[in-house]
Amino acid sequence: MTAAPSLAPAANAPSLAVLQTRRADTVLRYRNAGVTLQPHDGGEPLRLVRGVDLEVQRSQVVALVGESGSGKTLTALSVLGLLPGNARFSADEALLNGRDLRQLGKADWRRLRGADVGMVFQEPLSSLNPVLTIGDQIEEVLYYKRQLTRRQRRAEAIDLLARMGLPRPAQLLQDYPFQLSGGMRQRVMLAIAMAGEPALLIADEPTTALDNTVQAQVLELMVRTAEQSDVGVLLITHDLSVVAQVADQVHVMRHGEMVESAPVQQLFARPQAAYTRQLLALAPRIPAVVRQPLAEAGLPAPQAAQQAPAILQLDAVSKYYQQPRAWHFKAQKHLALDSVSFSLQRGRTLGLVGESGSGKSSLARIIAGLAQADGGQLRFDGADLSDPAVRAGASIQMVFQDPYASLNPRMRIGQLITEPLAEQPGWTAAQLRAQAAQLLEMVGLPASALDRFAHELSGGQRQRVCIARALSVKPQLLVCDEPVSALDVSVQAEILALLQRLKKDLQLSMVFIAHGLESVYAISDDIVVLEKGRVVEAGPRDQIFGAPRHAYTRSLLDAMLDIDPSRSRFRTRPAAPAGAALARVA
Amino acid sequence: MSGVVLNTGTALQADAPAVAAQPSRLQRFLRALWRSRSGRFGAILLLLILLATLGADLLPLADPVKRHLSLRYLPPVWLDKGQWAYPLGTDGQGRDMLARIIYGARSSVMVGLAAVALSGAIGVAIGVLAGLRGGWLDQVLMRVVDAILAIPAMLFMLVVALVAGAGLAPLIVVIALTNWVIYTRIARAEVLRVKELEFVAAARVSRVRSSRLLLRHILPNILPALVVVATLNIGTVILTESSLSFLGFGIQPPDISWGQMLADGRQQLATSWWISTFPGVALTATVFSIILLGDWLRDYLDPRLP
Amino acid sequence: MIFSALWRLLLQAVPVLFTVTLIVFALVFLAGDPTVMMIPDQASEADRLAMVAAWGLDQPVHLQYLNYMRNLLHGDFGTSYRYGSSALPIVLERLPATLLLAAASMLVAVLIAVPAGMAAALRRGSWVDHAVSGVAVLGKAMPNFWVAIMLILVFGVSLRWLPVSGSGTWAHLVMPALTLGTAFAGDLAKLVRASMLETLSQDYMRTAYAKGIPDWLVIGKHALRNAAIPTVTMTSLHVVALLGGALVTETIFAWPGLGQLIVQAINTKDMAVIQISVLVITAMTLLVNFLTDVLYRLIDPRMKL
Amino acid sequence: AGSTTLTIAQSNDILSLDPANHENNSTQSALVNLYEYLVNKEFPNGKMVFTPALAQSWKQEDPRTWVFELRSDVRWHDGKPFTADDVKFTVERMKGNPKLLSAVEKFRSVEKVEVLGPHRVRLVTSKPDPLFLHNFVGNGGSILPQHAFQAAGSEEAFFAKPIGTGPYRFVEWKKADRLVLARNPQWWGGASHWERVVIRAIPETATRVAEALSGGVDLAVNIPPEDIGRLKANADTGIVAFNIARNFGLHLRTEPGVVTHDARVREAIDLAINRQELADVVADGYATAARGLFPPEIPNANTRLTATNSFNPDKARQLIQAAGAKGAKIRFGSPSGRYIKDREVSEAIVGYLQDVGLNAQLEVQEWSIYNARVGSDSHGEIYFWGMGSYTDASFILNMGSLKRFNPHWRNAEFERLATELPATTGEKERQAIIWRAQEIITQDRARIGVLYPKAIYSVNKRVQFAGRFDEMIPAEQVRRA
Ligand SMILES: Nc1ncnc2c1ncn2[C@@H]1O[C@H](COP(=O)(O)OP(=O)(O)OP(=O)(O)O)[C@@H](O)[C@H]1O
Ligand SMILES: Nc1ncnc2c1ncn2[C@@H]1O[C@H](COP(=O)(O)OP(=O)(O)OP(=O)(O)O)[C@@H](O)[C@H]1O
Ligand SMILES: [Mg+2]
Ligand SMILES: [Mg+2]
Repeated sequence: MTAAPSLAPAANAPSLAVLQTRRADTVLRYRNAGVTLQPHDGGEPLRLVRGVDLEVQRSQVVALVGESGSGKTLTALSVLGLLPGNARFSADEALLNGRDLRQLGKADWRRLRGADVGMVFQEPLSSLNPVLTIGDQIEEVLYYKRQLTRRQRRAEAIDLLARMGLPRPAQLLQDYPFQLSGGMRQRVMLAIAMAGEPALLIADEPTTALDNTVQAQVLELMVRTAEQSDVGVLLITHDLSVVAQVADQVHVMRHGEMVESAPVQQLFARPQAAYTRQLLALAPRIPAVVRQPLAEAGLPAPQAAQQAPAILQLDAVSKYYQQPRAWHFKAQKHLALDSVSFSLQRGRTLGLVGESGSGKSSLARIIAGLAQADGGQLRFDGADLSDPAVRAGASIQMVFQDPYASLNPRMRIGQLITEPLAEQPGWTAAQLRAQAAQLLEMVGLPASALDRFAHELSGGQRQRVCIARALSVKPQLLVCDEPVSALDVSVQAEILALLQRLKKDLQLSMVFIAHGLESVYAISDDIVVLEKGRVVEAGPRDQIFGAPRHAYTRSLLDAMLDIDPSRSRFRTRPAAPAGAALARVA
Repeated sequence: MSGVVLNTGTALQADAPAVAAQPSRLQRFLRALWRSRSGRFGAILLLLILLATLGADLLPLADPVKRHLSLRYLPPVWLDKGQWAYPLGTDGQGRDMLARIIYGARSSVMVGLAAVALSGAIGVAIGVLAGLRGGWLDQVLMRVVDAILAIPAMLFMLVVALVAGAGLAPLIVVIALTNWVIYTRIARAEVLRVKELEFVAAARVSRVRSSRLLLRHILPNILPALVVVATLNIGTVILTESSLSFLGFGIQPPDISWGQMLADGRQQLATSWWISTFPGVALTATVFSIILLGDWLRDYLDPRLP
Repeated sequence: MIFSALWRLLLQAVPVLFTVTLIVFALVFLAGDPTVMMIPDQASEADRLAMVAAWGLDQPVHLQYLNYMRNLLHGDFGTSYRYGSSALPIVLERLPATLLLAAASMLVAVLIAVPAGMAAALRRGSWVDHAVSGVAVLGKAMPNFWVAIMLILVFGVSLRWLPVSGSGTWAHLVMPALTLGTAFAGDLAKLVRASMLETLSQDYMRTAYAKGIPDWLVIGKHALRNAAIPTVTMTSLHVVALLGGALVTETIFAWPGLGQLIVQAINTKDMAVIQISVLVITAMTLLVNFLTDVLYRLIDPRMKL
Repeated sequence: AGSTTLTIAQSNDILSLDPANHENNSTQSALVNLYEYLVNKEFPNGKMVFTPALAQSWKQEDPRTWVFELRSDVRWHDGKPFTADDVKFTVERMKGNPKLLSAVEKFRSVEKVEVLGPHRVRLVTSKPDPLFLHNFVGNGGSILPQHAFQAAGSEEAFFAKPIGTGPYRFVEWKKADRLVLARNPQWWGGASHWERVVIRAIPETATRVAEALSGGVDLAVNIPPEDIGRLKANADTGIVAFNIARNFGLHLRTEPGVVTHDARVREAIDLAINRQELADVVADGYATAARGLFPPEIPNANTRLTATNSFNPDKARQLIQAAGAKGAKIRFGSPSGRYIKDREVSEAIVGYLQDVGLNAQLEVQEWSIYNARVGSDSHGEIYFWGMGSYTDASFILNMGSLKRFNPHWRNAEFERLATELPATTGEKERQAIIWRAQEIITQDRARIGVLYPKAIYSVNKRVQFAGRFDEMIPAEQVRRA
């Protein structure tokens, strides 16, 4: 399928129109805004952002989408006056809460930040100060923006955290960011941004780094906060399903320019710009049919896998990690994998899913021989892998999550991809080079890449190099640990297609790990679901996706976001948002 | 399958011309060096010092060890009683300061380079071994390093000088004997860092031999950090020589070194300031230039900086 | 974790201290007969041999070492050849002066380097930055004893503001602390600058600015604390280096620290004093390292002990 | 420093408060204020004489027996009286402890000590000892209190807070920093002159000079000649320079196989040295040129060994030519900074040797290594030595010491003289033997004297001090100006 499935008619278009007419409620308005950057080495000034028109109103969620590097973050930073020192902002009109942003002094900016606009930054862990307590980081805003007394500050901070749905808010004040999970951190960020009671909330990729489940929680919270506190939200993301779920109005950016602006339904239904259409087409998705109960969809009941020989068999594999504790001599043992058993048949692909920390990477490393299991048995083609001779003979290769990190920055691509071969006797340099060129061709890279270094390639190209290297020794089993999650949507699609093709051509068996369920769906034959190191469910893909039996699997699947704006799970005003909005205004 | 569009076309062709225009590594290095103001300054200064050192015999200089007892404590030429024949004056034995400073550069620079090379080689080898092997060997080696750090260099100096006599070579050996631990620590830490990097894991999965792992993957990636430390260390070692001279353990006459001149002349700092000040300036300038270069190198080798 | 850190400290201390005694013993043995340095010109070879026998230096070397270690384990730290009295008090007596100087020079360095490094980082590329870098490198490149004598000539002799040498009052501490402190301040300022720059480029700094709180708070609280870890590391290395005594500076300012003692002991091959000094330094070093770890933990809750 | 405090800057730390357990002149120069001798040595008109101290008088009953009459008005710093028992204790302590450094020179000939009365003591020697009185002066000669040792329990405890009979009491010793002494109001010589005496250790010469200039110390020892101008120009300071019991000399190898085995080469070396220039230029006039091994103040020093006309480079060149040693390599060992101008003198001598056609090469060593080389006989053809603190020129005939410094030199006449000397009692005969011995060793050039250096002290104008030949600094002899 090529386009989004059955879009509902643009039911709330009129309501949005109403919203847009209420000019008094406009929190942010940009007309023909641009950002110019003067490079340090004295080159030509770069026009990074230009001709941006933007309008955000109270209670409205406006999405800014676009590929990486298209200027989304810069646009957001310009609202807070936090552009890099060598960047200049220009606009025909730039109003925030009635204030002209073009004429602010240092002190004005300071007053405005936190009070008129709050911002949630991209990476939740790195955006919180690691050495200050959560309480400290919230209360300083309360002190400087709202002049609360010490006692009031504490009460208000607890209240804020509670409103963000965080458990034990009073204790949380004493905690440090590293003690919180990603989702909790993101909620704390939100609490900080909201502490100054801003009129505009800017959220820059607030969920990219998060799990499906956590992502859903955070989005929900944001939309809820915006509605309850009457705040305008500028949401920056490149994930179209997020946009579909929460945005009212969408702006698409590319190469620093606005290529399309439209209400959300309209954009998904009738994308005007070619780029928007391309984005929509590339977004990985699961056929809508699968998401319905199997019986409804009229699919055959799940069947047992065919009886092909197992290439990889895991039998009660366990893994412990040591965790040191204060005031104790002995480290605590932490069970990362708890009797994991499954088998992979030759020529098939096994998708390994589970939330963050469920043990997926640990398992991958054990299979690849980078770590030792503390219990259980692994068999490769029937032979015990704990036998060094078997391990040495087993042709298993691995593709890592971060292609850049897994390529030695000081070796040329040609050397890198034939390195496994160079270990085998009988290869001359010329043969190796020819082989390298052939491998590159196979993964769709030109021979000119042979003499480059990894940093001279793009992310997608690097991941292709990794795949080529893994394939150079013609492995029987390929382990891919999150091979696409660090990549752009369009590149993701490329790599998945490549893997798909190679698998067919080379008769590969594969273990494929990802937290994007869409990509797992696209590539796997069988699925194993891990929760806290334990296998909770395993079976053929369509059975798992179509008829999940375990509650955990169901919750994972439920947290997937639909790329259909009409099926928003977050908007409380799906049918008659106009009424709700009007009621508030009145 | 659905939803995934096959798109194997890449943008490689688009940026291919950029590859053709890529300058060589050396060119890039020199260009970057020239662009940095402090790097350029340090490089030129050091080059001048090295040239003067190597070409000392070609220069029209007085004999640096020839005494002229009648011409003792002659001030530099721009002061009263200065003479053109001795542009930087003479010392307490009536020897030409300029010649001594230029010849003295040899031992000082030599000590710096040789001691750093020697201790670097020993230290890196041991550090890499400790870092790669880990376990009890690592523990033993690191405890020895701790011990060496606590033992005063003077003690080594005394023993080596007794066994081998004083002179340039024993001095280099001694400095190396106490200095290698710095490299061991850094090399070990770097190995521990690098060996956890994903490309090493990738090489492991590819069943790369351990010698190859070491030579191709680990060493090249720990080297930049070590090179930077080494440049900065050269300056420190040159200063160490002067401190040892102060204690009477440095390079001894008839060899000349800045440290020795500086230490000898310190008594006359109030009466004939030039005897100690000019070697001090030479030494400071050399160390200064090396530090500037080292700083620049650190920035240059840091991949995060453009 | 505190327990295991302490335990680890002990576990490390024993082998290190043992290795130290062994190496020092071997070195002092190789350095030759100490009686040569002790006896007067008038003495004959027979006199010297009598002294060798009196000190037990005629025994085989391994027996000497075993003997030494046995005494050590019984709490007898040996007798100084030079002073003719127990070595331990001789060494411990010097410790306060050494620690005082180390602490004072550390204070000088921190007081100079932290503001200078911060100013340089905050005004990266400005004249302040260049000035700080230049002075820092210069401070490092100038030999200590040259600086020390210049300080004496200026502040002691010409201006007569400070006593030239010796110990006893705070005024006596100023010049030695300045000599050592400024030499280290250069390195430290550059480190503060670098870690400050690193910190300033972190995402959480943008968050701090986005809060609209005063700049001094952003710098003083959010940035400085994060930049503190490398600063603490380097400062503790500096203190450790000074524990061995700042030989040159001590000699010039006639400061009665460990450095002078060790040099004299080495020159006279005073085995017991060398051994104890090195043992004390090693123990102090391990202690400083431990305290540094604790400090890390206080600064940064993520640090493991 | 208040006007009643005397501050003295020495160039090294006091080594010990035990007067019998150090071999260090500056330590003793401080301890003379705390402890006293039975007799003192003085050098009026350049001649040594013994003067009474704790002993009022002494007489020799026979060649082996000496009786001392002690002062009866002397009290220890704790108020207890000084008696003959203390003398006996001091002597016997030394004989019973081979670890005491002074044991190698003091009281070796003493056979027994008899207390004849509270203030009278008799000592009997095993054989006649013409140098007997020297035992009671200098390192190890200081009399120690028997009762206080017993009360303290151990030597270490006593020396933690020692007492003596001297003009100043012990207050505090901070090692490597200062020794503080205070006035002894009960001193038998009358109340002492200074309220407080502070003796500081300032090893760095530049610092010592700076302290003198800034008025931080009243008296500073070991001033290099270059700084004299500055000290004189300064309003508050002046200098004193005086002869001391030291000489700079060269020790030459004589054994077969080395180039200096040839007597002609050794003579050439002697002739090549321009001692006058060394004294006048290198030492800035603060030394006396001489070929002798003892300055004339030392009893039995051979005053005929002067430097007059000793410099003859032409003859030296001829001798070298004749010996076929032109261009021969000569290694010349020198310490650096141990003695004033030691290295400069050595550098100059190496230059002279080069001038006459020898390929002389300087080998400078740090002191402890240098000293160890003397002990292990591993210096090159020549090494430089600054000998000092001897009491009598008969020291030259001390065969034990000779073995250490010139292990390979043999001379039958010299060895005969060495055996004859102990049996010789007559003043004249002794002098003849000792003078001859000095002649032999310098003529054979096993040792060649070069200079008698002077000591230079900086003296603040508020005090007066002339300096002493034995380099002691009794605070009582330093007076307010
Ligand atoms: N400080 C800076 N100096 C130079 N170039 C910059 C700077 N900040 C951003 N840019 C450039 O400006 C462009 C837009 O950057 P911006 O961060 O706004 O992109 P983005 O749309 O947020 O991308 P992403 O989705 O990857 O976060 C990019 O090409 C980026 O390289
Ligand atoms: N080297 C290690 N030391 C200690 N604990 C570890 C180590 N590696 C992983 N763990 C722990 O083991 C558990 C499983 O980690 P693993 O990396 O396998 O998870 P994952 O499923 O790959 O998660 P993600 O999706 O975040 O990559 C986690 O709780 C993790 O904290
Ligand atoms: Mg961005
Ligand atoms: Mg993982």
